[in-house]
Amino acid sequence: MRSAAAGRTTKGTREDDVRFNRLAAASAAVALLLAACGNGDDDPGAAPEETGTEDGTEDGAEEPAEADGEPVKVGVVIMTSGVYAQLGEDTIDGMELYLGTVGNQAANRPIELIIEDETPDTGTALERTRRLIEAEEVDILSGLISTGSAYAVAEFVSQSEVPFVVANAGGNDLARAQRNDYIIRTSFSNWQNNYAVGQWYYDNVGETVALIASDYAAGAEHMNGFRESFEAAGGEVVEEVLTPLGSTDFSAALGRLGNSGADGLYGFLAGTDGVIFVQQYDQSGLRDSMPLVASGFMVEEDVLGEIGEAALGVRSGLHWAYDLDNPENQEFVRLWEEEYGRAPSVYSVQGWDTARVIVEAIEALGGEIGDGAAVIEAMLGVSFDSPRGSFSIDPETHNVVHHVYLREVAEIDGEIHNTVLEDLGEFPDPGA
Amino acid sequence: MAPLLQLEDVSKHFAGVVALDGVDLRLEPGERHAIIGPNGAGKSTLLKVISSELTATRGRVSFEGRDITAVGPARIAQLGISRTFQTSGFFAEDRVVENVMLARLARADKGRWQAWRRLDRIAGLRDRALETLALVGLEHRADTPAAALSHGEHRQLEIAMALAQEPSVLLADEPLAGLAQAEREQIAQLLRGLDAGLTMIVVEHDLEFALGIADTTTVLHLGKVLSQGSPGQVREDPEVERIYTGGRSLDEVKRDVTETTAVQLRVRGLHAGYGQAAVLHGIDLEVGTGEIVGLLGRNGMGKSTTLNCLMGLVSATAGTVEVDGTDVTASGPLQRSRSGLGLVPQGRRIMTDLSVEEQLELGARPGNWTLERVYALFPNLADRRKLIGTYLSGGEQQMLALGRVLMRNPGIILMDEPSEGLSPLMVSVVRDALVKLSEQGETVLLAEQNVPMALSVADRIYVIDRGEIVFEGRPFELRDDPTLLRKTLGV
Amino acid sequence: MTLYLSQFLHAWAYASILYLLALGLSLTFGVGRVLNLAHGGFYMLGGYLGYTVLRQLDNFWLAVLLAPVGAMLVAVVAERLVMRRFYGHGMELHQILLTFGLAFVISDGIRHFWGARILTVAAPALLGGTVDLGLFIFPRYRLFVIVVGIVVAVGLWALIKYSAAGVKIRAAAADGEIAQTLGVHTTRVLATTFVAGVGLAAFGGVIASPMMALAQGVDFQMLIMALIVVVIAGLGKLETVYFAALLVAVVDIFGRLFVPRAAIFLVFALMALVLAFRPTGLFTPRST
Amino acid sequence: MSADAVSTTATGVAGPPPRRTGAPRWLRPAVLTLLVVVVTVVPLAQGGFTLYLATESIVRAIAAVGLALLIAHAGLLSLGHAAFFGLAGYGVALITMNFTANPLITLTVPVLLAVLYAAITGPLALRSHGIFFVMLTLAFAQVLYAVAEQWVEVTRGSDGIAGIPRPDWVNGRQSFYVFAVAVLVLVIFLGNRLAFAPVGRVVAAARQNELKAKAIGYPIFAYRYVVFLASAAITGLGGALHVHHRGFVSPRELFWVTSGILVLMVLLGGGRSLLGAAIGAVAYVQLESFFTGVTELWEMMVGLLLIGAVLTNYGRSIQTAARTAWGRLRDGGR
Repeated sequence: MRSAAAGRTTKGTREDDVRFNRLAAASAAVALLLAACGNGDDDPGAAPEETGTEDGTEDGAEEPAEADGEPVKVGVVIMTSGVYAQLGEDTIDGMELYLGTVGNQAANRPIELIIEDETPDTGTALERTRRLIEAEEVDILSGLISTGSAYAVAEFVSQSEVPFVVANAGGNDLARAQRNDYIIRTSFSNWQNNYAVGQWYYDNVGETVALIASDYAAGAEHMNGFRESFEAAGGEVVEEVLTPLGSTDFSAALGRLGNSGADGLYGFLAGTDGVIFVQQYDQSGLRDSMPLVASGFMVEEDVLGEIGEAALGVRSGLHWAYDLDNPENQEFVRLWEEEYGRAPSVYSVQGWDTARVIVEAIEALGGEIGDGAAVIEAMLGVSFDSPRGSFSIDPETHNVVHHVYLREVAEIDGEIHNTVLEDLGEFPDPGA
Repeated sequence: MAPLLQLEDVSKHFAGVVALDGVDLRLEPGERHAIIGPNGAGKSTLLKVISSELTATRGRVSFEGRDITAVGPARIAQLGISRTFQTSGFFAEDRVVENVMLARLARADKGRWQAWRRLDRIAGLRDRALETLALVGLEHRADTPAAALSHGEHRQLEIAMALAQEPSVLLADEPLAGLAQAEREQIAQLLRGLDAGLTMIVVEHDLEFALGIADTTTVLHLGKVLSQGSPGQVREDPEVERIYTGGRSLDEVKRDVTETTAVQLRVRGLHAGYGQAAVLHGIDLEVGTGEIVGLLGRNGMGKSTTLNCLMGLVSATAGTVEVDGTDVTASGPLQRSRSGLGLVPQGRRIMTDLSVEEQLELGARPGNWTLERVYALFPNLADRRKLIGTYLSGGEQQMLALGRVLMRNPGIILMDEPSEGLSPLMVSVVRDALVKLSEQGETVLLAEQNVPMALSVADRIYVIDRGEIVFEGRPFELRDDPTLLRKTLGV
Repeated sequence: MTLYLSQFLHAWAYASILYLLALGLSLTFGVGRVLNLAHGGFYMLGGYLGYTVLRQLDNFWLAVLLAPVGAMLVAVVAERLVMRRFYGHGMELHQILLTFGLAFVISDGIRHFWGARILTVAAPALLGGTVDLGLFIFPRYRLFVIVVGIVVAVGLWALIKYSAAGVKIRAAAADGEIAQTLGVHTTRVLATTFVAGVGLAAFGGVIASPMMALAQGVDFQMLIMALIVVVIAGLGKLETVYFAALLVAVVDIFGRLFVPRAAIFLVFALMALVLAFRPTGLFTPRST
Repeated sequence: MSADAVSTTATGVAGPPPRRTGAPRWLRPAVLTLLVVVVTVVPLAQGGFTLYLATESIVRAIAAVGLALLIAHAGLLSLGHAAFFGLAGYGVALITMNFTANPLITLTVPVLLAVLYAAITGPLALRSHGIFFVMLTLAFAQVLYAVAEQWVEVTRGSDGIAGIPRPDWVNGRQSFYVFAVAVLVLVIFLGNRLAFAPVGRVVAAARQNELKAKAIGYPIFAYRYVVFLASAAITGLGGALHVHHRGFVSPRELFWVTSGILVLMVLLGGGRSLLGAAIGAVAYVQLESFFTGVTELWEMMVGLLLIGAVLTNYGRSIQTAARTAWGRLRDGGR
């Protein structure tokens, strides 16, 4: 697929013999099934035989793999396909970029990434996670773009007591109701970045706002994070539009927003929806009367290219920006661009930080990572200066504490990027 | 006391077409009734109305005094009226005995909703089914899949299924249609031999058989009851003669056919059929340039199959078809139509959504037949050129069907039952058109059951009976041989 | 009031896209009795091909021209290799399964070649921006789309009604067998309409791309909408498709305006009702 | 037609399987019991991910068997069985989260839900034939999908409901697996009882010749309705266990792709028998878990499998099923 990390190749071979057996098994199953429908008996009970035989072969083959304990196996369940494949790719590249800087090892133990496709389907994500933990027996688990999947995986992970570093999924509950002893989050909580913007909007845009969000949990969390601080500041929400995920036509929504007569718009729409929305917003002519302020992900580097000119002038709050002015970031951007020849995104940074947290925790434990709880303890202790500024994990919520920046989409020497307008300060998630 | 089955002023209309018109019928218990009449007389429609597969547009059907006009087929069977189908009605995948078991179970008051015990484990069911099979002489085939039976055996199976329901009335729809001679005898035997107490309605083209088995008879013509009475009376009735022979016997067109015309269509040992049912058992015939050749025969004897097979719509299982000396046996309808064959199909098959003119021009090929000349031949079409074809009357549709073939300037025109379901007037119109064609020197193979009509225009005649050519000769030879007429054509 | 007006225009533009999509679907079914579940896939393929052409040659009109051609090539292959064996009666359910499989293949193929990234296409310069319609301002491109829809509708209607090809198509649809005996190459007509249908879908895809971004899942999403339109119009009927598309679009857009969550539900309910009580289509009298 | 009919009868679907020459009567039952035992024991011995995948296979096999009952015997192709699968799933989720985790409830009520939905939509769908039946079932499933996506308060929208508490009898993965196998065996057994009892034979007869089936006095609609409900119930049961097994549910369970995959499972199994469908399902889950590992083009694989299944006229039987289904349409449509 792309630049092969030492880790992934080994994983390749290991996977292969498992695969092979499974292939054999599968084909056996098919053969058997062909035979079966040849004489189409309907006697009950013979069906399950398939499972038995082929799972037998498969697992039998895995026994020898268990023996070696040397390399640290880090399982990464993340989108490598589907709409959010780009997010996954940036995250992985970010991790590998950092690991590269420390020679793919920590406390003299080689670090081996085993990557599984999260896919938009939570069921698959859960299945892959199980495979990593039960078949690959990874020491540390990381990744997860989708909050839905994160929630689904959380319960199972805590049973198996494998430390789990969430590299993106921002659902608030991971730091609150679903807060979990074996899980930390290095990315953000949906509440964090939006809460930060509410006050700023009131001071700089206007006293009324029309909200728009994708109609799903995260959408609501983004919207409400903003609403909380905005209303606290004395602002008024005059219109609120929820659009189904995967909408391709926002003319109806824009119609209502336009009619609301608010001073401006604040919104979060996921993935495709965001791209389409910003473009149609641009076409709708609302731009002049109603400036758009967005949750940072809606205009992040991964989609910016596609939105194009239409995004210019859109302001948003996020915990990182391309031209963020600190030495770590400049170093990071330089490394990234010469490694991958494209602009990094906030997901790259999250990948980088995630890897760094893992490495430093292993270092802190001197490589003794047998006890999941201990690993999590070590991670809570980690803090450093990240491309996103000061970085630490709140021991209460297990959620990252970082600065949020107000950015504006602008043209930086011919390319469209987010440029920092203002540092809104440091924001932890309040937790439950 | 009320009759077992009674029809009062029953009429059925399909989108304007009157299939049945004020039919009355009384059946006493044990009576055996035959319904006869030429094609399009509405015989099958009548059965469908009685078995409630179709609902009468007007009138009332009553059974044992209670109205069953619109109770639906399932209920009818429940009441004890069973029916055999014109085309095979059985469950191909199931074994013979199971077909009968299902039929029997349908009338059983309990067990039809069994969801636990296997069908073949239901006490006594199989034995009773085997008994019924024995009645029709199929017991030895009990465990073969129904699909594997021969055509004749399928009929036996169907009758067995009907009998298994212990019906009080049995409706037999053309039980002999498409059977080979030996099979016909067998089925006829079987039906005659049935329990005398069983009330029966038989629809059949084979007059001998129908009149032979029946106590009473109804003659239908164009949906109306022409006459009712004993077979004897019907035999003598000149009216019946007339409708079978299509009205005033038309005066023959005197033409001297030059014996030495090149053979344009040559058919050798043609075999064909549908699935299990072999219909053609080796047809040989020739059509010379400029000839009008009549292919006569009763229904289900293979006239249409022959023509469809010549056109390539039905594929031949054996034999060859040559057009102008080139073998076209292997080619499909498209190629054949290009090599000069043109079909005026049975039932016209006029296309929906195409105007008259569009249908005429659809396949137009340069030649001496042009739009103008077709319109000249059929003025009605000229008046209705912009009308959608299916809105035309039956006669006009026939003209259109012929016209669109003429526009292709075909070498040979295959005409399938052009007079079917037309009023005597229209028949003569069609016939006059044929005369004009022959004057134009067109080559025509005309399949007809309207004997006089065919005799009056044809230069030569083939008579097809049960898939074989049983007579070849000049019209007068046939006309002067009443025994042959009656035997092969049932007139 | 102006809101409703502008919303109606938007609905109309949306309807025009749906129309292009549904038209091909209905055509293929009307003539070949093929219910092409891969139609959405071809729509999407058109969009992506258009995107590539635009990137390579930087000419929107070339994209509009070439993308359908590309998609039709794929269709020809599919038709030759697969569909052709399954024309005629008794094959409808096969067709459904085949095209269903084809849909999977196309959508995954697209993901493979173009990646999962969201792609967008800019409207050509002279159609970009907005026009002031007095009461409200409206994207110029969407007006263009409405016009395209009307042009295609009229054009195709004329083609079917008056051209020789149109007559052949209707003949093949009415009675393929007899059409053959009258010298119409039915199989070729079926193949051509199948491919033409795909062409229309792909065309719709390119035309739509400046309006809606290109992304995974659009294919099934649009297919469902098109299915609904076709069903409401009456399977295989061409005259009514345009109005059905308009109806669906209006229900959808205004549904989203007032009851955003129930919108999809409304549309489906509409289809279910039509299917259940007027299977021959909303605009056609009950056939006896 | 007849040719196929013969061949399919040769597959023994239409009647008791043809005697294999020389095979002693006791052999087959013996072998079967042996297999069941093996199947139950081996994954248990392996445990871990194997057991997980095995359970997944079995549970989805149950759902496939439900659909097979409809396709194989009634000859009705439903592209909307995801409705029953997912509806029951959501039932489990909502009940366990809000009311009780008592298996008696969490297994029965959801199935009842599925049956209820079938009871409502069935009459509408069964009114129509062939393509229309396919599209109606599809539509009704998509309606539920839309609801699940939109009604965020209850269904949590596209995130789905995660972290569904799993009662002990589920959490003990071994016990749950054994339970699932037992259910599958039971379902295939009961399904076949139904299929080869008069009710099943009548719908099968109607599949071959609806007109005749009516003419000999069977109220076909009613019979089809019954089988439709049974089919929905079984698929629902599968869906319920599926959610018990995974501990979460999402709208995807209601998406038509899910329906399509169910159909594929049945086709992979030859499209003519419940046992076949079960095997097809197991094979599918294995194939998926294999292919998704080696290639990102899994959906393409699914598509090619579907096409292949039809092209190669897989087990030949699909063809007759589809054809007779359509043939019925043409006769009945008049």
